Parts: sequence; C-alpha cells; structure tokens
Amino acid sequence: MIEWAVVATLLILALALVLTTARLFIGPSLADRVVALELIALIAVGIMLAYAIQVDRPAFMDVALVLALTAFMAAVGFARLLERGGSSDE
Amino acid sequence: MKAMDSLILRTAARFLLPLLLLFSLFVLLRGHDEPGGGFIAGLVAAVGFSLYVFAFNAGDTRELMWMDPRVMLGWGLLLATLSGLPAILEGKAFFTALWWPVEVPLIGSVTLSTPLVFDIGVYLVVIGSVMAIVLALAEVEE
Amino acid sequence: MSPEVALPVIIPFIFGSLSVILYKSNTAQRWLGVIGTGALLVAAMVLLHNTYTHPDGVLIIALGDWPAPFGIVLVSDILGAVMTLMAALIGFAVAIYSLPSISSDHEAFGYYPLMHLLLAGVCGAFLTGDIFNLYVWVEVLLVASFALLILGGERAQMEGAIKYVTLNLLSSIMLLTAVGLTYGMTGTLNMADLVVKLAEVENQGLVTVVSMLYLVAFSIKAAAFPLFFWLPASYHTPPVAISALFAGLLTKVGVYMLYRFFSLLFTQDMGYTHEILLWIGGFTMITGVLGAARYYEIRRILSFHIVSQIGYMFMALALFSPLALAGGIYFIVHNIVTKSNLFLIGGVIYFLRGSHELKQVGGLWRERPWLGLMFLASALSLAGMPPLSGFIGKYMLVRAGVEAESWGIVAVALGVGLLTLYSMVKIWAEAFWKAQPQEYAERAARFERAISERSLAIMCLPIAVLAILAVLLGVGMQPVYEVLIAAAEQMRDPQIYVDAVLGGNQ
Amino acid sequence: MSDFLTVFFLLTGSGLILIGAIGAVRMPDLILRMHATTKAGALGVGLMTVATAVYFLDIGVTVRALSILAFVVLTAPIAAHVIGRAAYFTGAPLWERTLKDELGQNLDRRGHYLRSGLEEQDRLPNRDRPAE
Amino acid sequence: MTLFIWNILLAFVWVALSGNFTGSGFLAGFIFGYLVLAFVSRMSGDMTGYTRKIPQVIGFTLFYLWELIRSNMRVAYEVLTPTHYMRPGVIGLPLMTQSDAAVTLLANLISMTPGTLSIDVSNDNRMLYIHAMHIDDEDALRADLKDLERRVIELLS
Amino acid sequence: MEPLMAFVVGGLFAASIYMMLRRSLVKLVIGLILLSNAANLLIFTVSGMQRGLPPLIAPGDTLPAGGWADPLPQALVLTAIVIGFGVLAFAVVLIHRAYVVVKEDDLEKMRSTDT
Amino acid sequence: MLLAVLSGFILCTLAPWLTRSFGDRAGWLLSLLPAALFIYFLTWIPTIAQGEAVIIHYPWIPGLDINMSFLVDGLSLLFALLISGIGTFIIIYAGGYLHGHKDLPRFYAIMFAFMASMLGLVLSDNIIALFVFWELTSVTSYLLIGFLHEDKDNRWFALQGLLVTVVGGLALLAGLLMLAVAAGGEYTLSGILAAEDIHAYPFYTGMVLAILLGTFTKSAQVPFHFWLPNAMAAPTPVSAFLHSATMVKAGVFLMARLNPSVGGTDLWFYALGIFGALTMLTGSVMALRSTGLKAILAYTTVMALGTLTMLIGIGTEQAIIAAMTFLLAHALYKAALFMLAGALDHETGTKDVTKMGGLRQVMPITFLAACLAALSLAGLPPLFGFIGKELMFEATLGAGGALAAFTSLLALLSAIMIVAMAAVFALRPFTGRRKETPKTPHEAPLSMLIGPVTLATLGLVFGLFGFLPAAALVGPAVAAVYGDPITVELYLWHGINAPLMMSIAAVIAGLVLFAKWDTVLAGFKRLTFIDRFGMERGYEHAMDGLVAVAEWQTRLLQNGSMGNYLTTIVLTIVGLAGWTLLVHTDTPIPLGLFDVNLYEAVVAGLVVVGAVFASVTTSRLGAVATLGIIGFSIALIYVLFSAPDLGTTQIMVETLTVILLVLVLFRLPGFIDYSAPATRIKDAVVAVALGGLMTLLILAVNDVPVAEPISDQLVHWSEPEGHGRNIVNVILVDFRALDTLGEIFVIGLAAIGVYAMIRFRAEDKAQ
Ligand code: NA
Ligand code: NA
Repeated sequence: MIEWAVVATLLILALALVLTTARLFIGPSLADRVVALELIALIAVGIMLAYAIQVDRPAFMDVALVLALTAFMAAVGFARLLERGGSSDE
Repeated sequence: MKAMDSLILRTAARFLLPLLLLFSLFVLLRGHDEPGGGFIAGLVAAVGFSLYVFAFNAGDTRELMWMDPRVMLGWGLLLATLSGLPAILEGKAFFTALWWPVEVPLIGSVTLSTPLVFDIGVYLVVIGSVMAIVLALAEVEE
Repeated sequence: MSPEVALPVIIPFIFGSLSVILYKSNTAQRWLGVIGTGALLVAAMVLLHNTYTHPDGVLIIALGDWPAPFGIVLVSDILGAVMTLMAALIGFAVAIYSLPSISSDHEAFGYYPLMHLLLAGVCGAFLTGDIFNLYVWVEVLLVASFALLILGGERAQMEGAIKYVTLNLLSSIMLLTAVGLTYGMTGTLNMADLVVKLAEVENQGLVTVVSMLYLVAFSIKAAAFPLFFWLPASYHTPPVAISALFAGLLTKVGVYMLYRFFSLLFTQDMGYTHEILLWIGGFTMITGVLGAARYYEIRRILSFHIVSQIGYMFMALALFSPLALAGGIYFIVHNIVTKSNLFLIGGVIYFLRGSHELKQVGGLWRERPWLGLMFLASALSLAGMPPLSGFIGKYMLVRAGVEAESWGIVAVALGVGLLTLYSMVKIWAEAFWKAQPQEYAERAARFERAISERSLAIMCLPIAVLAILAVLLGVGMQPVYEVLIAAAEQMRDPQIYVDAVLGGNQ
Repeated sequence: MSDFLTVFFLLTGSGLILIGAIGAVRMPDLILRMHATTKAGALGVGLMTVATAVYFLDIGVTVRALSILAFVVLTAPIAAHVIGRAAYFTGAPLWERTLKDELGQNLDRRGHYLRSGLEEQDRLPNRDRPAE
Repeated sequence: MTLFIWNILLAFVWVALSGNFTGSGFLAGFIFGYLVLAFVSRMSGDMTGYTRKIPQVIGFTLFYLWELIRSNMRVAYEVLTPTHYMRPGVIGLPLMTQSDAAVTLLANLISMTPGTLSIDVSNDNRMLYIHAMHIDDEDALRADLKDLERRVIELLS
Repeated sequence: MEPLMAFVVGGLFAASIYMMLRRSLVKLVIGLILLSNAANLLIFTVSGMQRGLPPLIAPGDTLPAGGWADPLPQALVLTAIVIGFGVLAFAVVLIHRAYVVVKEDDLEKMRSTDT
Repeated sequence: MLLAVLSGFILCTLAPWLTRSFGDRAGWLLSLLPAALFIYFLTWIPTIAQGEAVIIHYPWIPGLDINMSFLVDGLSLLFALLISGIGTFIIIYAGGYLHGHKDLPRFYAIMFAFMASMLGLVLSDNIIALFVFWELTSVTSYLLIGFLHEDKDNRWFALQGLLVTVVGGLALLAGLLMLAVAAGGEYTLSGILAAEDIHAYPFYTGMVLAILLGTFTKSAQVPFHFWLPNAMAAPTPVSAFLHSATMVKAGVFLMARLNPSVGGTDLWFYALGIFGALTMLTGSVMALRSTGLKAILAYTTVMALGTLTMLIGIGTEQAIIAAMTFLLAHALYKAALFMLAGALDHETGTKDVTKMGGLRQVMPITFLAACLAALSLAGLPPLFGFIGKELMFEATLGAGGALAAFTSLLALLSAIMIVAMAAVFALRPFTGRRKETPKTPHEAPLSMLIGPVTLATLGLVFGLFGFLPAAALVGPAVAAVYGDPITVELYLWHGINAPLMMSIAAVIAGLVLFAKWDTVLAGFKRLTFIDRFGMERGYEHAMDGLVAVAEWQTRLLQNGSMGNYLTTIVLTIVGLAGWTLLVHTDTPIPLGLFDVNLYEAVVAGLVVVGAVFASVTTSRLGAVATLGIIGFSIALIYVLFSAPDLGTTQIMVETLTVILLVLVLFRLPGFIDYSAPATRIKDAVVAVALGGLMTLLILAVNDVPVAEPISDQLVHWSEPEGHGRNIVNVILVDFRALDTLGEIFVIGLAAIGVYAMIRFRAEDKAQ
C-alpha cells in the first residue's frame, strides 16, 4: 500500500511542481516568481521526504532538512533587492 | 541606506543564527558518517551570517564574526594544509590519516583525527570565503 | 614513497596561507614571497635531481598512503620535474622583480598569496598522476590567474578578464567533461591505470573522440589556433610582473597537459590525433606571429608571440620522435625563460619611459646598454638566433621535421622564425636604437625620475639571471640535452610510467 | 496502523502542497497567492514529515522530521513577510476587488517608512523615525 | 540567565540531532551550544521566560495546530472553487506589546493562520498590518487576532 | 534514466552556449552557471545512475546494505560543484565590476583590449 | 684553434673596457689580437700547403651533433688569413676613422664578435656550428650596419640586411639538415665531403635550392643583391671588412666548400652559372650609374660576388683556380679601396665622387694607393687583379655547353664597365680642377693609411710574384674546392690568347666609357627600370604585404567579439569531436530502454524547460529565479539517484549563488537581446550542435561496460580503513583529500579575487 501511495504522492508533487513552475515563468513580477520559487523548495522537500520513504533510507531526510532551513534565504535576498530599488516587473 | 529594517526579520535572524551555527557544527562533526561535512557545514554557517547581513548590516555582522573573514580563510587554508603534515613524522606519506582516540573526562571516548582537522579547515575556509565576498559586496552597496 | 614530490605544492600552499593570514602586513608578505618561492625553487631542484638520478627516472608519492590507482598519486617523471623547476624558477624571479615593481595596493589586496597559489596550481598540474586532480589544479591556477588579472581594476583589465574568464572556463568545463567521460568508460582516474584501461576499451574510436575533447580543452589553455583569443585579449592588461608570470607558466600548463596526455594516454591512433596536432601547430605559429607583426605595443607583441611559440611545441609533440619530444620540452623551457624575461624587460622599459607603445619610447641603447644586452639575449633567443637557447630548440625541431620529411611544417617553422626575428628587431630598433621621441620625452623623464636606481637594480637582477640562462641554455646545452632526451625516452615508453606508478616504486 | 497513517499523511500532505500550487497559479494577486503557498505549502510539508516519522518509527528520524517541520514553520512566514513587504514597497498591484488598504495609506515609499497612524493620538516620542 | 536557558535548549537540540541520548552527548551539546552562544553573545537575546511555562506552550501549540488546520481548509476551499469569493483587504492591528519577540511571534503566527498574512510592522512597532482574505466581518477578525495576541503575550510573559 | 539524462545534459549545454552568445553580461554569467551544472550532471550520468542506494554505511556494518551507487563520481561532482561555485562567484562579481567600470552591458562593445 | 676562434668573443667582452682605458691608442692595441691570429694562421701554411686537411675536434653538444670541430685546409686557411689580416688593418683604421666617437667601445665589441664569428664560420667542420657562426655574422653585421642607429634609414637598411640574410639562413639550416640526412647522418663537412651518394638523396633538388637560397642571399646574388649596397649605411671600416673578406664572402665560401660533394650536377652548374653571371653584370651596370664612392665600390662587390659564384658553378679546374685567385685579389683591392673611400669621405666630408676633384696634391699617398688598388680592380697588369681576370675569361670560355658564350659575353661586358669605374674611382677625385668640399682636405692619419697602402701594395706584389700566393694560398684552396689536389701556377703572362684579347678590349672600351662617363651616367640614370630589377621593391612589397596580411588576419580572428570567439571555439569542439565520432566510431548510438519514472521525467524535464526559459526570457531576475528552479531540480536528481551529499551541496550552492546574484544584479541593466534574428538562429544552431554532441557522447560512453571501477575498493576501505560511514565524505577528506585541498584553495582564491575586485578601487577613491 505504501509503495503506491508514495508513487501517488510523488506524482502529485510532480504535478504541483509543474504548476508552480508555470507561475514562476509567468511572473509577472519578481515577487511572484520568488513566491513560486519558495513553494518549489517546499515541494522539493516533500519529494525528498516521500523518496526517503520509497527507498527506505532516512538519510535523504538530511537533504530535506538543509533545504527547509535555507530555502527562505533566496526570498530574503530577492526581497532585499526589491527594497533597494530593483524593478519588480522585469 | 540601511539594511531592510524589518523588525520581524531582525528578530528572526537573531533567533535563526545560533540555530544555523549549531546545525552547521552538527553537520560538520558527523559528516564522516552521515551526509554532511566541512563544506556543507561551512555553507550553512555562511547562510546564517548572510541572513544576519540582510537583517542587520555588514558592519554589525563583521563585528559579530569576531575574526576578519580573510584571516579566517587564511587560517582555514593553513589548518587544512597542515593537517596533512603530521603523517610525515610517522614516516608515512602526506595526508595519511592519523587517528587518536582520546578519553575526555565527562564526555568519554572521542576520536580526534587529521581528517577532522582537515574538515574543520574546510569549514573555516568556506565561511571565511563566502563571508569575505558577501560582506565586501554588502559594504560597497551600503 | 618520495615526500619531495609533494613539496612543490605544499610549500606554496603553506606560504600562500600564511600570506593570507598576514594580509595586513605588506612587509611580511614580501618576505614570505621571496622565501616561499626560494624554498620552492630549492625543492624543485632537489626534485629534478632525485628524479633524474633515480633508476626508474620516476618518483611517486601516494597521498594518504592509498596506493595507486585508488588514491591520488603525485608523480614526478623527468618531464614533470623539469616543468616544476621552470615554474619555480619563474616564480622566484618574478617574486624578486615584484619587490620594487608591485604597488602596495596590489600587495594589500593579495598579490603575494595569489602568486604562491598560482605556483601551487601550476606545480600540482605538472606533478599529479590523476586526471581529476589535474582538473582541480588547473582550477587553482586558473582562479589565481583570474584574481591576479583583475588586480587593479582598470577598465582594460575588466574587459580582458571577461574574455579570459569565459573562454578559460569553457576550457575547464570541457576538461571536466572529458574527465567524466573517461571515468565513465574506464572506471578509473589514475593516469597509469588509464594507460591499461583505455587500451581495454572495446570502442577505441570513442577513446579518440574523448581525446579530442582533451585536445580542445588543453589547446584553449595552451592558446593554440583557433582557440587562443583569450590570450591576446588579456595578457597585456595587468602589471608586467603578472604578465610575465602568466607568459611563462599558464599556456605551458596547457602544453604540458597535451604532452602528458598525448604521449601517455592517447597514442591509440597517432596517425589521426598527431596529424591534427601538427596542423594546429602550423596554424598557431603563423597566426600568432602575424598578430605580433601587426602591433606596436610591446606587451601585445609579446602576447601574440606566446601564441606563435606554442605552435612549435605542438609541432614537436606531433612529430613524436625522441629528438622532437626532447626538442619540444626544450622549447618549453627556453620559452619560459625568454618570454617571461621579455615581459620583465618590457616592464623596466615602462618604468623608464612611461609607455609600452613602441612609437613613444626610445633611446635606451644609448642610455642603458646593459638593459639592451639583456634584451638582445632574450629577444634573439626567442627569435631562434644561435647560439642562444631558442636556436637549439628550433634546430631540434627542424631537424626532427627534416628527418620525418614533414616539409610543410619545417617551412612554416622556419618562416615563422624569421617573422619572430622581425618583431624582436622591431622592438629593438624602436625602443633601443631610435632616439627618444621628443613629444613623449617629458613623460619619460618624469617616469625615470620616479624610479630609483636601486629599484631598477633589483628588477634587473632576475632579468640578468634569466638572460644569462637564455645564453647558457644554448651554449651549455649538453647536460640539458641529456636530461631532456631521457625525458623524451620516458614519454615514448609509457610502460616506464605505468610500472613505476602501479608498482609503487621504492 | 502505522502504514495507514503514513499513507494518510503522505497523501494529505502532498494534496495540500498541490492545493498550494494550484493557488499559486489561480489566485489573482501576489499576496493572495502567498496566502495559498505559505500556508498550504508549510502544512503540507509538515504533514509529510509526520508521515516519515510514522513510517520509520525511529527516534532519530522523528527528531529530524520535527526539525524539518520546525524550520519550515519558522521560515515560511518570514519569507512571506519579507516578500510581501518588499512587494508593497515596490508598489505591487492588489487585486481590483480588494476592499481596503490601511497599509498603503500609511506608507511613505520614498522615505522607506511605515507609519502606525497612531502618532497624532498621543505625543509619545517616536523611536525610529528618521531625523528630518 | 537567558543565555543559560538558551544553552540548555541548544544542548537538547544537539542531543536530538545527534541521537546520542547520553550524559556525554548532552555535555557535548552543552559545550557546542556554549561556544555558539559565546560567539553570538553580542546580540541581545530577549527571549525571556521562554521555557518557564511548558504546559502553556503545549496548550498553545495545540491551539495553534487547530487554527492551522482550519486555515488550510478555508484556503483550500478558496483555491479549489472556480469562483473567487474573497473580500480581501489590508487592515492595521494596533499592538498592545512592543516587545520584538512577541511582535515577531505574533506576526508569524498570524501569517500561518486562516486567511491572514502579516505584511509589516510600522516603524514605531505599534501597528501590525495584516492582509486578510475575508474582511466581510472585520470586527470578528480583529477580535480573533486580539485573542491570539493575548495568548502570545501570556506565553512570553 | 541515462538516455533521458543524455538529452537533459545536451539541452543544458545548448541552452548555456546560447545564453553565452547573447552579448549581455548577465546572460553570459547565467550561461556559465548552466554550463557548470551541465558538466556536473554529465559526470553524474555517465558514471551510472542508481536509485535509492546512497553510499552510506549503516552503523555496525562495513558495506552499504544492498549495494551502492558509485561514490567516487559523487565526490568528484561535489568537488566540481564547489569549484564551480568559487569560479562563478568570481565571474558574477566580475561582470558586476565590469559593468560599473565600463558602463556597458553589450559584450560586443567591449573590444578595447583586442583592437 | 678553439682559443683562436673564441678569442674574438673574449676580446669582445673586454674591448669596451680597454677602449675606455686606452683612449686613442686602443685601435692599435686591439689590433694585436687579429695580428696575432694572422701570424698563427700563417704558421699553418706549411702544413696545409702540402695538401693536408687537419681536423680539430672539441665536443660541445655532442648529443645534438653540434661540436666545435674545425677543418683547416686550403680554403679555410685562405679565408682565415684574409679575415685576420684585413681585420688587423680594419681595427687600426677604425681607431682613426671613428676617432672620438662616443660609441667606439661598443663598436670594437661588436667588431670582434663579428670577426670571431667569421673565423668560426670558415673554420668549422661541423655544419651546425658553421650555421651558428653564419647566423652570428648576420646578427653582428646587423648591429654594425645599424651602428649609427639614430638615423631612421640606417635602421631600415640594417633590418633589410638582416632579414634578407636570415631568410637565406633559415633556408640554409633546412638545407644543411637535409644534407646531413643525405650524407647518412653526418654532421661534419669532412664527413659530408667524404660521403658517396649525396646526389641520390630523393630531395636533392630541394636541398640544393635551400642551400643556394642561403648562400645567394648572404652573397648578394641576383635577385637578392639589393641589400648589400644599402649596407653601406655602416661606418666605412665595417663596409671594408664586410665587402672584402667577410660576411658577403660567406656565401661564396660555403658554395666553394660544398662544391665537391653537392656540386657536379646540372642544377648546381646552371643555377650558379646563370645567377652568378647575371649578378656580375647587374653589379657592373649598377656601379656605372652610381656616383657615391662607397656605392660604386659596393656594386663592384656585387659584380665580384657574381663572378665568384659563376666560376664555382662552372666548376672546371680553371674556373676554380680563377675563383680562388679572383677571391684573393678582390679581398685585397676591395678592402683597400673602401678604406681609401673612407679616408676621402672622412677628409672631404662628402661621398659623392662628382663633387671631388684635384685632391692629388693634398692627399698624395691616398692617390697612390688608390691607383694601385684601382688598377687591380680594373684587372690591369702587373697587378694581381689582372691574373684573376685573365683566369676568369679563360674559365668562362672553357665553361661547358651554352654557358660558355653566355658567361663570356657577360664577363666581357662587366669587365668593360669595371674598368671605367676603376678609372672613375682612381682619377675623378684626385685629378682635374680642385673642387670645394665641405671639409678642408688633407692627408689622412697613419692609422687610416697603413691598411690601404699595405693591401694595395700586396696586390702589386702578388701580381709580380704570382708563385707566392699560388703555392701558399690559392693552390691549397683550389685543391679543397675542386676536391682533388691541383698544382696551381699563377703568371701575369699567359701568352696571346683569347683572354688577353678580351682584356685588351675591355680596357680600351672601358677607358672610352670613362671618358664619356658624365653622358653615360646621365643616360643610365634615366634607366630607372634597373631600380625595379631585383627584389628591393619585392622586399618592400613583402614588408607592406606582411603588415597588411597581419592586419587582415588579426582583424578576422582577434576581432574583440566574444560571440565570434565563443562560436569559433564551440565549432572547433564540435568539428573535432563530432567528426571523429562520425568517422572513427562505427557503433550505432544506443538509446536503450527509457527506464524512467514519470516524476523523474518531470524533474529532469524541468531542468531543460527552465534552461530554455532562462535563455529566451527577457526578464533578468526571472532568469535568476529560474536558475533556482534548475538548481533545485538538479538537486532532486542527485537525491533521487542516491547522492544525498550532492543534493545538499547543490542546494546550498544554489542558494548562495542566488544571494550573490541579487547582491550584484541590482546595478545591472535588464536584458536586451542585441542580436538580430538571423544571429539568434545561427547561435541556436551552434548551441544545439554542442548540446547534440554531448548527448551523443553520453549515450556512447554509457554503452561502454566498466568491469571494476576503482571506487569498489574505496567502498570496501571506507569503514575499516577510513573510519567513516559516509563514503563520499571519506573520499573527500581522506582518499582524495588533495582534491578537496585544491578545492578550498579555489574557494579561497575566488574570495581574495572578489574582495580585491570590489575594494581595490573603492579604497583608492577613499584616499
Ligand atoms: Na556506466
Ligand atoms: Na559506461
């Protein structure tokens, strides 16, 4: 049961990934793209967790841990850029 | 212009920095057995400091870091290089790993090793380098 | 196990690290610069001596005591040891030349650590016996050169650096790609092991394909036709001490790697690969020397000549006879000495006249005959005039070409020699013979006043040594020849290398 | 039972993330999109960490799972805050059906300053107001 | 004292991360925690009384988890239904506390709860601006938020 | 997976070269970043890809349980990633400085050193 | 012998110091060396005159067959004596001529180096050593011709001489190396002369042409003759030395030297005969239309060199005898004439013969010496030059085949003109009405007269006592050149024969020509086509063409366009590797089974889609954000295929890259795609070509089975030997620690570089 549930989870997340990527491409503002990027990071965390279950290797959770801890830095960086006068509509 | 001047971010940075540093030490020390190691640990720490740069400013971060990143970088390089040399005293090739199990009171048996020293060197280099770059960029901007 | 093989990388690493730590003290950095490169020079001499006198002619150190092919080995065969010695020599010369010629700003922003680490990278590339490790060394020297190139932040430096960085990165990526493909084909990274494993690959055509990637990657580094663009775009932009260091070492690393790979690893289809090398060599000679003929700026002329001279080195590798290979190595050695020295002399001219433009300088033969003599020794050597070092190199190559009946390349090599002479004489006639042009006399006088005789003397010290070396290498060739022909024999017999590395020689 | 819980948390978690993704595509303005991604994403990942903890039933894994959860919950709102704030400062458009905007009224974009609107009600000295 | 508590906390984190549930593991964690804190001690940590009310923390966590689930269901509904029923708007929430930690915690918690997202705090720390998906019933919303603020202040007092 | 990855890597190479040819400083550096990633993926691909067999040894064991993915290319790629990061950090700042100094983003207008 | 050759080089280093110390008398002092050498070489005469050839061997670079071995025989000894003997007088003469010149110390230094090189050239047995000296004469003569280097013309002429002779020198090197191969790996002249089957060498023609290119350029044969008159830019002592005994004779020397072994073929015969004769005629004609003293002499040198070449080409016994005799005679009178010309120029301040007149009274010794030397030049009895000319006519008449008539006719024509010019030289300045000259003339000092007088007298002595040179000098030389011992007897009187008739005709016609010289001169000056004859224009066009080609190719290649550079490099990669793939591998590219899960495909697809989006988007920050998604996807690929450390690292690096990008990007402008649509398509094709190549490579390599990668051993060692359970980390810090060490140095270096880049200028401005 877990096997197919994991596969289903991975497929769901893959779909989420595609949708979010679409938002990233569409934009229109930089902030929109960054929001999408943040969600992509979370989806990646999810994929890693599901994959850890699929292959029965908790080691992959460590990657998820690092990603969870640092992914928001990109958002902080972009936000700083915007506040310093970068245009948001490129 | 000052940094982002966000109360929320500042408070979060104060809270996250020690957490990230501790986590980086953790990643550093167990890297030999689990995913991790000096490089990843160094990057985690550098991300922590970078967050601090974003939330506060370069000057505060420089003060916080206590050591000039370039000096830290130098020490890291030296430490990593020197870690390969003790082996020669034992008549072995450079960079032959040496392992010394040490009994530390209260903590118990701890294994010190030249690969660990090497990894610490890597750790310092990564922090020093990344922060030298980030601080220099941030300072120019400010 | 021979620890001395690792010293040429460990010494500059330690001194480089110390200079980083002591970045606030320019004095300490200067001392570290001279002592460090001096120690490197001694270590390199010892290494060559021990390598040459060893019964196998090969020394190895398996780092971490992990035997080949599993760990990384550093291997010093005669070729590697000779190259290391040359790197150390130029490093030391430039370190001394730098003392009066490099600004305190340059020092404060890492000139010396960068120099140490550049040398470490170069020596590492010469000594490693592992293809991925080679990539790492190449990156070390490359990034060091990036940093040196931009030190000063002039506009020209930035523009030159963009091309330099981009094209060299492309080359590194090709190298990395080729290393990856090699591992994919063989499951090994050790060069000696690769000699064995590459021969076992069923699809030998694929080996040749991968060899082409190496060929391109190294040829970019070596600044060969038609991949040299980065060099003339950038080499004339930093201070001359840096240009001299680059001129002596960087392209030679590319050539060295070609020598290593196309003698040790890729000899499965020499009729094809080495024919390509020959063509590249010919075109490189011609395009480089023509480029030089066009310019009236000393450093640009010299930069294009680097390209041109690389062609000879290709020619030697392509011909592949013992004489040709020995000649090729000799050509590298000679070129390192003379080309670096010409850059250093160009620097002195700049300090005396305030310009690198030939149309703006003059009168030096009248005023500084010693400088003129040192220039003549180096320039005529570069042009292949006997009995200087360049002639011996040209002689060996042309003779090898005649013996191989490769008339085309012989004609090109000789013709390019003439044009090289033309360029060198152009510099001589303009900078030394011609009187100082009046319209630039005021600036020249200002510059000449600004530089003390003591500083000039320190700068001329390494120049004199290198000039004498250019003469000695020609006149006192016999002992050198014996070393080089031994190196060439080693190159032609990969089994020596393989046995020494995989057998773990004593 | 643990298998069932694992499956449950996996599917609900990933489902929530998918909802967040759909929201990211469908919502009409930036801040509304952030409503979707921040909450659904974080909770979705949180549920999935629970799934791993349940699946492995190992103290080490559980700690790691909780750490991930903690990190996500800690950082997601901060990310949302900095982006939202930055977007506001740079004048990101709000959905046309937005009813009121008290922040926009108190925002001084050029001075990069956000008033509380309470300044006139009392005479307390302002802490951070830049000197004029 | 605050630092000491921080240190103990970090030691626990260490033990948890390393999975070494022994005295030596804790000591190691304490030492590393101490080092980290000694290193960053220049920053003023005002997380006073963080661990004193453990039952309160647990209670609060449960409350908050419930809020979280509720919020997500509403958002899910909004995302999945074809028409947008939202009445969004940005409102200012006057703050009772000006403590950095409390404000931050409150802002973050609000961000994670139903239909609300903290955008920013005014420069004088007295007003929290919140984007809400539904401000049809603004008073009820403000009451909910005040309740949350009261709980946070209680927790951190 | 390797055949698919072959196309992915090829696509990355192509995209990076196309970007580098765009004459814009920013695109150039992004192209370089992609190029570096492409090479790393190439190494990873040609050394054989395995699912779910991280080269980690459980406590008490001496070998990874159930086989292992080749750890050596992983170490190589890791080194290459790090080196690539260093180099690209340099390149990023270089284009920044170049723009500040030259005040020009179009690479075709940066020819002063060649002519 | 080694000392004898090298002593010049040693003295070269001492000369400047000696000159400064001894001032005016330095010339006399320094002349002691060549004088001593002359005497030393004289002592060899008894040995050599008996037909012996002595080889003296000193190893130098034996590994490369370059040795200091010397071959002393009649030919080399003749040259050695001329060099040292005339050299002695030149050194003395220079002390007077360049009296007080500030560069005199340097002059002597170069002069001695030149002299030593010349000695080495003629004495070397080893052909490579010979070549070394050959090139050294080119270089030193360059320095001498350009001695007065502040003058632009002098620099130009010096360069011209250098380039022309070096072109030949390079060809000569190839020719000599071919010769060595042809002689079976023999690098000594003695060995080559002894070798049997050089004519059988398959590349004989090429070899001869290469060698002749060397000798013709050096000896100023048509069409390379133009550089020699221009070399008059040198101070007169140099010209005297260059033209009489050294440098230009080197080519003749080498042809003579190689004649026995390389010569004897039609190619050799016709090439030397025809070009020599043409050179002879050209030299005479050019002399006739010159008015400068030195120019007249220079063109007569061209004539003489042509004569010598022609004679060597004819190659008969008489021809060789004539050649050696003529050579000796020419050396004597030409050195004398040049030195006299220098004396006139030095005293009057002009070089133009038409501006001098009536100097007989004030410069009687000069006049006398000039008469003697000019008579020898004109080939009148009883001077040695007469013997030479008689022998020459005899040889041309005796030349085989069609050459006999051709060479004889040209020789006669040339002789007529030379008689006229000799008369011009000897009579015009000294006789007639006194003309005003820039300086008030009086007799030149002793140092400037001792040489010409002695040499001119020697011409008379040798003419009267022909047996002296015949036995001691000419005979052994002829033997060496001819290859067989020959007894040579030299007499003024050979009876009334064709050569004598020709001589008489030449003298009469020549005197008529002299009488009408002013009209002839005016007429000849109009014949400007002669200026176009030969390669001087060719040389100039070549130089211009060189610069033009250099410009063109450099503009083409090094055009500053990064796009072109990249395109070229990428196409080179694709060309070389792709072509090889196409031609050298016959295995079909295996696509295999796509064993892919859908979510893996999505992740992998996002990498490509992201990359494509990034490359076409016009949003700069959008591209950066897209980098993020590419990075995360790659991290996922690493994770999904068992590389957690890689995934982690990728994520961290990606995060930091984005941080860096946002730190720097806000200053940069947005994207503008500057290129035209056609360019974009071209770029896309280039890019896809490389991508396709990489795809094919991966597919091909993936199909290669690997039995046992070295990593298997590392995995087994990791825990027991490496004490670590994360194998990747054990590799990084232990098995391959050196890689990691290098890697952190890269990071450190990048940081140093970045720091310098950002702060260097910033702090500059702060100061
Ligand atoms: Na494979
Ligand atoms: Na394979």
